[in-house]
Amino acid sequence: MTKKIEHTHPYIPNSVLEVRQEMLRDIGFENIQEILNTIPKKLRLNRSLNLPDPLPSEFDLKKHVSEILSKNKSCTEYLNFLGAGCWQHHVPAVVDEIAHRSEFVTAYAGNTYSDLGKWQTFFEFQSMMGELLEMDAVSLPTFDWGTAASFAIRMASRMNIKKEVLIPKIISPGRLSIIKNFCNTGSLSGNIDIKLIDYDPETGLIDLQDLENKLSSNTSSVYIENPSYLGTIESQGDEIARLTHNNGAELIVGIDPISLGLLTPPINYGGDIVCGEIQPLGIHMNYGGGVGGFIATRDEPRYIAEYPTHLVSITDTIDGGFGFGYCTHDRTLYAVREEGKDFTGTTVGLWTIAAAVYMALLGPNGIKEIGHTIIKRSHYAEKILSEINGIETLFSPYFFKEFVVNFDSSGKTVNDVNKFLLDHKIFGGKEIVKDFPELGQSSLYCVTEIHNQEDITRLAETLNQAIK
Amino acid sequence: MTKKIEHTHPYIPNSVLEVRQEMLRDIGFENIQEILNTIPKKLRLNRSLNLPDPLPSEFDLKKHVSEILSKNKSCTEYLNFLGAGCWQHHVPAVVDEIAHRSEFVTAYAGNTYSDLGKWQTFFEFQSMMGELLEMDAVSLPTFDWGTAASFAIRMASRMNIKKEVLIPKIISPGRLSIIKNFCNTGSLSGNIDIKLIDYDPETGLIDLQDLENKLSSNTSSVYIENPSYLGTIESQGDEIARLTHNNGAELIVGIDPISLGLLTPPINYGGDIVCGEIQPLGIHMNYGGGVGGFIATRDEPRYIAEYPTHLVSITDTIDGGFGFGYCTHDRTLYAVREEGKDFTGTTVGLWTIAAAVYMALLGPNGIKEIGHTIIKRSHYAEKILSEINGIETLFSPYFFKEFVVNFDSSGKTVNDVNKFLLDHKIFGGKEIVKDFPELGQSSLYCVTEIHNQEDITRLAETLNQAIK
Amino acid sequence: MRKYHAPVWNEPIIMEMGHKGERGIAIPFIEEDIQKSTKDAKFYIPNKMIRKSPPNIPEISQPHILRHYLRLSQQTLGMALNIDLGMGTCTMKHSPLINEELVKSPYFAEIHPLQDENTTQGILEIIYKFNRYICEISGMDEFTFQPGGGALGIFTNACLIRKYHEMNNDLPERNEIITTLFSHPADAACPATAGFKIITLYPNSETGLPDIEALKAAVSKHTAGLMITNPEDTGIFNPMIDEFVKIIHEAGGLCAYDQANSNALFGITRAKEAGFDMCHFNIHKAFSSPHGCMGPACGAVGVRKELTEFLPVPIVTFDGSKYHLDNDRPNSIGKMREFMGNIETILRAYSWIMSMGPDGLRTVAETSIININYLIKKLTKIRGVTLAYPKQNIRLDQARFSLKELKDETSVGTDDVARRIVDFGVQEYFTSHHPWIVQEPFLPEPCETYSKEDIDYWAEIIRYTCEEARTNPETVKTAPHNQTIKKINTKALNDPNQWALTWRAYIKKKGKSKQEHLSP
Amino acid sequence: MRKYHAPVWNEPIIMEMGHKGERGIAIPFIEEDIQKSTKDAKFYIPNKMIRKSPPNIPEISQPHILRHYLRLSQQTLGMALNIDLGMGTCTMKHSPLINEELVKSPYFAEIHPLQDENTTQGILEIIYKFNRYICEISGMDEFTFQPGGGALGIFTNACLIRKYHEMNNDLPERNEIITTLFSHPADAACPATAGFKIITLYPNSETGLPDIEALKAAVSKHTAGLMITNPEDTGIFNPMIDEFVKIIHEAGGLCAYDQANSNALFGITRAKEAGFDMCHFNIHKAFSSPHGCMGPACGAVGVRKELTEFLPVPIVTFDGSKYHLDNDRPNSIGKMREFMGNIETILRAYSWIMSMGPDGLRTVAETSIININYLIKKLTKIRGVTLAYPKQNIRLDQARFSLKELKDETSVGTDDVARRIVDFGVQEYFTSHHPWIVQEPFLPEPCETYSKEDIDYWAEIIRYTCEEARTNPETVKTAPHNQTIKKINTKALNDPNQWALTWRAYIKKKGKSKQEHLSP
Ligand SMILES: Cc1ncc(COP(=O)(O)O)c(C=O)c1O
Ligand SMILES: Cc1ncc(COP(=O)(O)O)c(C=O)c1O
Repeated sequence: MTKKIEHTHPYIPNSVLEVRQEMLRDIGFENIQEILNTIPKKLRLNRSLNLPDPLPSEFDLKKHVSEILSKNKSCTEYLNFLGAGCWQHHVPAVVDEIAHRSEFVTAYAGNTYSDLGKWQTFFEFQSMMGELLEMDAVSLPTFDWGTAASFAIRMASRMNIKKEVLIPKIISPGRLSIIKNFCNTGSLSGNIDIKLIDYDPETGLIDLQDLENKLSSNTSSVYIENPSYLGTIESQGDEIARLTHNNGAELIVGIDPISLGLLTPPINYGGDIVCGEIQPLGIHMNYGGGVGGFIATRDEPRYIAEYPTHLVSITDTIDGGFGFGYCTHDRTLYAVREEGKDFTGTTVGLWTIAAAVYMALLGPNGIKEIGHTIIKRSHYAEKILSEINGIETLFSPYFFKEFVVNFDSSGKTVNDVNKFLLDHKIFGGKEIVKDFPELGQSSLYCVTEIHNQEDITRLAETLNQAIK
Repeated sequence: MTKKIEHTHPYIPNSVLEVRQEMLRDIGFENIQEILNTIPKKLRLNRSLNLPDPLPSEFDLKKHVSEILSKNKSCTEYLNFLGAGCWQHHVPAVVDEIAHRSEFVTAYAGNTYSDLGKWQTFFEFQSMMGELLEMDAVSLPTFDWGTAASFAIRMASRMNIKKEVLIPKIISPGRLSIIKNFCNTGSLSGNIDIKLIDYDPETGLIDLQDLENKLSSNTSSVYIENPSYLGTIESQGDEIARLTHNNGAELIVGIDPISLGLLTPPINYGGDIVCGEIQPLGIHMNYGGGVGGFIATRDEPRYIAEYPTHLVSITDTIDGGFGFGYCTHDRTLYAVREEGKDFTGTTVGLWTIAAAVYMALLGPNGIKEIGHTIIKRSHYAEKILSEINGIETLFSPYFFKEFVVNFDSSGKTVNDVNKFLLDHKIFGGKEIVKDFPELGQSSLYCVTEIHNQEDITRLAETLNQAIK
Repeated sequence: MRKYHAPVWNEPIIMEMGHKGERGIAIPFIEEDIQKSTKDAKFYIPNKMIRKSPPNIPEISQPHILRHYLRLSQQTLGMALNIDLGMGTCTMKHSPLINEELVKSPYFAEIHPLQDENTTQGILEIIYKFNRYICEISGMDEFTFQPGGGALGIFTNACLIRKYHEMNNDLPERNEIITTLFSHPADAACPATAGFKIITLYPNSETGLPDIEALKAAVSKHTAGLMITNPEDTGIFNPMIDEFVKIIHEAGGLCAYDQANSNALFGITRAKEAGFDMCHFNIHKAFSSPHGCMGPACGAVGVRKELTEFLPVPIVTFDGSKYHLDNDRPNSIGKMREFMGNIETILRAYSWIMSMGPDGLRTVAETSIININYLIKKLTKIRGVTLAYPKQNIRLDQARFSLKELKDETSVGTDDVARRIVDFGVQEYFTSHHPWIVQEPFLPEPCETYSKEDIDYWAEIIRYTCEEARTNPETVKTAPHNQTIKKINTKALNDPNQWALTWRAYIKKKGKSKQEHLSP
Repeated sequence: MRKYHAPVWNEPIIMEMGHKGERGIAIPFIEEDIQKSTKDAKFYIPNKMIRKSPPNIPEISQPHILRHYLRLSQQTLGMALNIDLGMGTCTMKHSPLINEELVKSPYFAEIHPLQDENTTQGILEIIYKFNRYICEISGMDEFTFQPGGGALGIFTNACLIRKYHEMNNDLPERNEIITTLFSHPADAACPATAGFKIITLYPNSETGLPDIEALKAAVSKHTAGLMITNPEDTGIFNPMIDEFVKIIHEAGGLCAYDQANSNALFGITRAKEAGFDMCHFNIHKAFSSPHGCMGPACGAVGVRKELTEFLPVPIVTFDGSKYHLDNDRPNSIGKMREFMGNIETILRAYSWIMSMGPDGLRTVAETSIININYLIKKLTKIRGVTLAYPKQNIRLDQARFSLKELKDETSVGTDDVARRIVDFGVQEYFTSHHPWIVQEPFLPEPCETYSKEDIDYWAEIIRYTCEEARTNPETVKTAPHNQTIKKINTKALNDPNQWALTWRAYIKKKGKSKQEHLSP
């Protein structure tokens, strides 16, 4: 076809001129300008938008965007050891099939009757998470782990009307920043002070003494992570819980659910509110867009009352079947605006569906086996890296999926090393030098079920060259 | 997990040992061997199959197969000018969405009631093809253009009980080979002789004199193509039809339906049976797996009676709605075995669906516009190639989408040229030296709506170097 | 009316499916070498931290999991399947499939957010350029796409306002955010979460617009800012919006424009001309990124030059040849969400804008305006349906109606009608946000991807149902009838002894499931 | 029984949709340069060949096309959605989604079949290796994957037999192909198309097996070959199959084994041990490539070493480092289908075999055998259902049943039951190929991807329906009731004045459509 501004756009049925005219006439206007005149002139844009000429042809558009995208290097071509809150796991094809079903992709806030499938899938997500966590109340996810942790901390603060949270220093700075935005209202109302707790630089464990020192009658909650941001497994959960509870505070635990085939869920060592990240459960990294945060508690009205997020409950239909609806919807902004518990909104529905399908695919054996594969492969990697002259690995032996690699004795910076790796088509671990200066030239490596022996060997060999 | 032959396979629910045992007991056996013993020992394989160890893990499997596949070079990375019966067109995303719907992908021979959507889509395919062709009867597609042409020739032969078909030499040798397998039963019953008609080496047009000479009372049908295998447009259709009909024979015309926005359908110049290839209508090349052949005629019982393929008819339901079923099913092998008209079977259902969606997306304007884009771009390519010293283009100006490029005066072989192009990430045209020796060192180039000016310029520049 | 019936599969809860020993997928095995040269897993886990009993999730083979979720998907009435124009404030528009193809590309889906920027030049280019385009669309100077939804975008704006006043040492004095009742509830709830006191202006009962006099009365030295939607959830454009802004500015506050639903505004009116300091767009609405059963989403936040220093980090910059991630912004509020946000929505929106161009975008806006006013024409002819607020006023993208007359006449209210229309294959409509000061409200939004016939048909469903409310009210009240399930018991949802958020809770509260156990 | 209702969208025929001026997609525009430096399109088309009036296909915007076909897809009961075990001879098994991902890869989907073999080493490797695996599975020496379906595979075998005798100068004398009534109809129709006379052996009414004495009587110097399915469409394995082969061989004929449905045979019994010269497999059945609403498919044809010279070209060869396309085979029968065939099916089958390994394949076979015999146990307990032929015999993959008793008792026959069971969300079962010498037949095949519960439930549907045939026969006879449409008028399908294969024909024959024109 020849290039002309096509009046009819494939996405806009009523862009057909005759139809527009007919509809305009029906509503009593000669032309669109007459309508627009109802907007004051000074508020109107008196020129065309200065945007590129369109590519109405789908082929041209696809070519244009694909060519830009192909400037990226993906983790399918490069060997990737970055994790740090967004992890490369295998996404089963069945998950993709379901998460790409047009029905799910294009549904939204539809209710009980028209979107039953969505509601049931959400309930199944909550139910399977409940089993992983051994907890009876699980909410629909929120934006990410950081938001989930923030909401959990605010829930605790509303419950016990205290205004301080203790957080270990061994936390993702990004996540901490989010928590600050949510908790530190500064001199405005509702501020929750954040106090950081030391960790043992040998083991990554929380410094119980420091915790005990900082716990007080002001403490609303203690927030820990397990595994921690640096991959370490916290074994003092029961002790932390005891101290926390003795102070009348809530223990909040953030976790990576893919560890739960091997690691005991926080409720078993005293976690009151559990939150964490669902991205490992069958969601592509999507340049970080794959994240989503869950929150879970015991099924007690005092907890339920404080959730800001949607809670899907099963209920009966008049003919004895199952149906679903929102539990205690009156908590939310939708019912009571600023009186609602914090806020919720459009979050990560499609990822919730993906995670449900993923959990169903894994089952109890799969979740255990994937934990095994991850822990064995990551410890194998840690082992062979630690054998390289100039490399030290920290926090061994208690870590899951991620571990810290230190290059101090090699004289190289993480930057140097990562540049070298990049030239060899490897994304090295996340540099943590600025965030954890106490750990020197260190880097956080992530090894999952997708890294086979060959990959790990290739990493070791390339690192070996890198630090020469 | 550790490697052990997992007894339970994700695809096989009843591979669970306990379930198998229970079912075996239910049917009165101790173990599976007892059942297998009912097959005589000498017929049984007394060893394990000698096949590679499995990759039960989906991730490992995907990695394994993807690594092999990535040894291919695709037409998305390379610039492709190969056509010759399988053409690179843009496949709209909506087509892919529909053609990948699990419902369509996994349905089969289901009937009127459970598979209504499939039936309706098939009817819509036939209906839209009918409009493109201006013909009232269209069948479900068969395997490919070659089979469709073969069936058309056999239909004609059954109708007029004559045993000779005339075919122009300007035909794909592959297609001709298929026709031979279907028509040349040799000394067995039902043989249809194939006589080849000359074409004009200047224009690609059929040699009417030769046609007239070879037409006789034995001639059952004349089969021509428009555009021809070499892209030429046959303008003598009406004359050919007149000669054919005067001899009491049927005129069969094979076409590329994507030309029908510009080219008049064969019925307008006397085509009786029309066949051709649906692959251009929204079907990926799939290494040649994307092809499918259609057949169409007037809606006359004598034609209908001779179709070997399925014909979907619309009909009414008892409550006044629409339904669908097979028209004159008793023609087919399914009803009457060897008494059926040739045979049909599983053919290209999913491609039929894709083609239906594609035609609906294009509409009457799109089909015309795509024709325009193709003819202008291919003639532009022909023009700038013809301006290169050492290159001649044949059959200008009447061709559509494909044209012949001759390298005789350059002193290079097509082989040399294509090798050079390949080194520059271009798939040059199909070599036709062996198949059309009369055309010298020639090659068939295909230019579609996906080739923009930049692509064509790149081809011309690279060719220029190639023949230096 | 067309005959319709929803698919009814009557699927069990997945917790009741499958059989011990079945599995849905196999996990990569551990190589012998690794097996041997590492210790037993329990060596790497502190004893107390070892899970004792496996989680009680079901064991199901792959074909059955696939079947279950395919069936559940069919039982979900996505926009792509229906005339989804009843969902006001949601802009349920066609999400082009080509954009879905693009986000599935490994060049996007398999990118780690922490990759070296040299290896993400493609996606950075998309983000950067889209940032320029959306700046042009709004008149703002810089955007962040980090907020993963509209509400988080609004919260971000609240944090920016907080930061601004903090930097000016104006906190805690400036602790009040003014909003309007017909602004989205997030415009009240999010600043409240950020620590602000909320003052809500009520609509004038004639015009439906917030009263400028009330605003004047509300501002003070405590005013931190205004967070306002326009058009509000009535579809009525506030023509004095610039006056509102001026009043707030004069009081020392900042103004945040909630443009979540900007579908009727493209190329017509912008935040800049109205004087706003900041705004947000819902990329998952007007910009065509699909809604995905409630996300992933993006509340893109844009600000005037003076406020860019406060935006979350990182910001994508361009030095003329390369794109960079700028993290070095000392006055930034930091992170609102991990990494860069849901960039999949930006990739789609970029592609959508490129398919539209300036004229196309304007056609989007104009068509939404024509569509809603055409629908108003149709609906107001129906006995029982009234348009809230002035009849003569044009609506821009949506309109609030009332079924009070119908309710008074028939006792059938808006909840009943919403539940009945699903029997005709359309999504339940959105009644309205609370409180319902327009009684028995409903709020359709026929955006540009619906045809005239779609609108006619949808209006016909409303007409039919209103008629039925008179002739056969019980049918409406007991609806739905042709849907996947029948009416539910809603009381249980708020009763601690009955609600159940997980299957394990349900089992505890009710004993074993009442459904027959028929797993297929 | 679980409550079920099919989706009912009541979609119009697409020919009635849309509106003049709408469009579903835009086509790449022609660059100005090209526009200028070429002539008008009509210059390149001989005058007589220019189309005068545009084709009368509808004009529809993209969202509506998408919606229409999504709805039609929902109205299609694919295997993935239901317990599709009623479709005997079809092996309706789970098609793993991972394989669908692989065929969508541009490294497959965007490969041109004529590319230089150096650029298709990946797919050639898959073809070559799969060829070796399927040779091992069958005992044959070389395969072609060119035939695009089972019937075309059988036709290929017929052409190979023809070629073989032609090379031996045995034509036209050897002009008879012997088959059996319970072999697939293609085993009769395809050799007939190839020019052969067909001799059909009927089953022994006791054993259900073809009579070896009849075979002996049938062979002669005219015998060109045997084309036989085993197990036939009864599921009964012919234990004398090697004797059959011997008799044909002694008469100078070749033997082609129809192993389209080989699901119960993997690792258990092979064409080679039975002495066959050639065989074919339906890759779209036992090898898990999905059925795709009737294709794309593959009838993989394998032959003994002596016959490989006749196979279609090209054949993929391997020189130890590279794969090649061997076209230089002077005695080849040439092409059965354009290019290489539907290699997408081979790619999936390769992946499927790799996921299974030898033990997995054997589990497939064993499970199919257990499943069918378990189903027989269930079904034969139902009053009105009988198993055709010896009760005590094991069936391998499927079994033929008869509802003659039910029909005699209730006048409800197999067609009625087939039409009724769709009301319970399962696919209509396959009755049987014609002629129905087993009266009122049906032919289920519960392959390995169904669970015990699936089989129980399916048997329960049959039991329920048979019971209903007695208590409420009209319900069965007027079925379906919960499906997308009601019973159709089948007479029209064979009446030239009523059938309509296109909308244009329908309009001509019936005048304008009777459906209300409601496009949404
Ligand atoms: C005007 C307005 N603001 C904010 C929001 C909140 O957006 P989200 O649902 O993405 O949190 C909405 C969503 O409906 C809206 O319409
Ligand atoms: C035994 C047998 N042979 C041949 C065929 C024909 O296969 P297709 O449908 O692929 O042509 C079938 C298909 O049902 C079959 O079961």
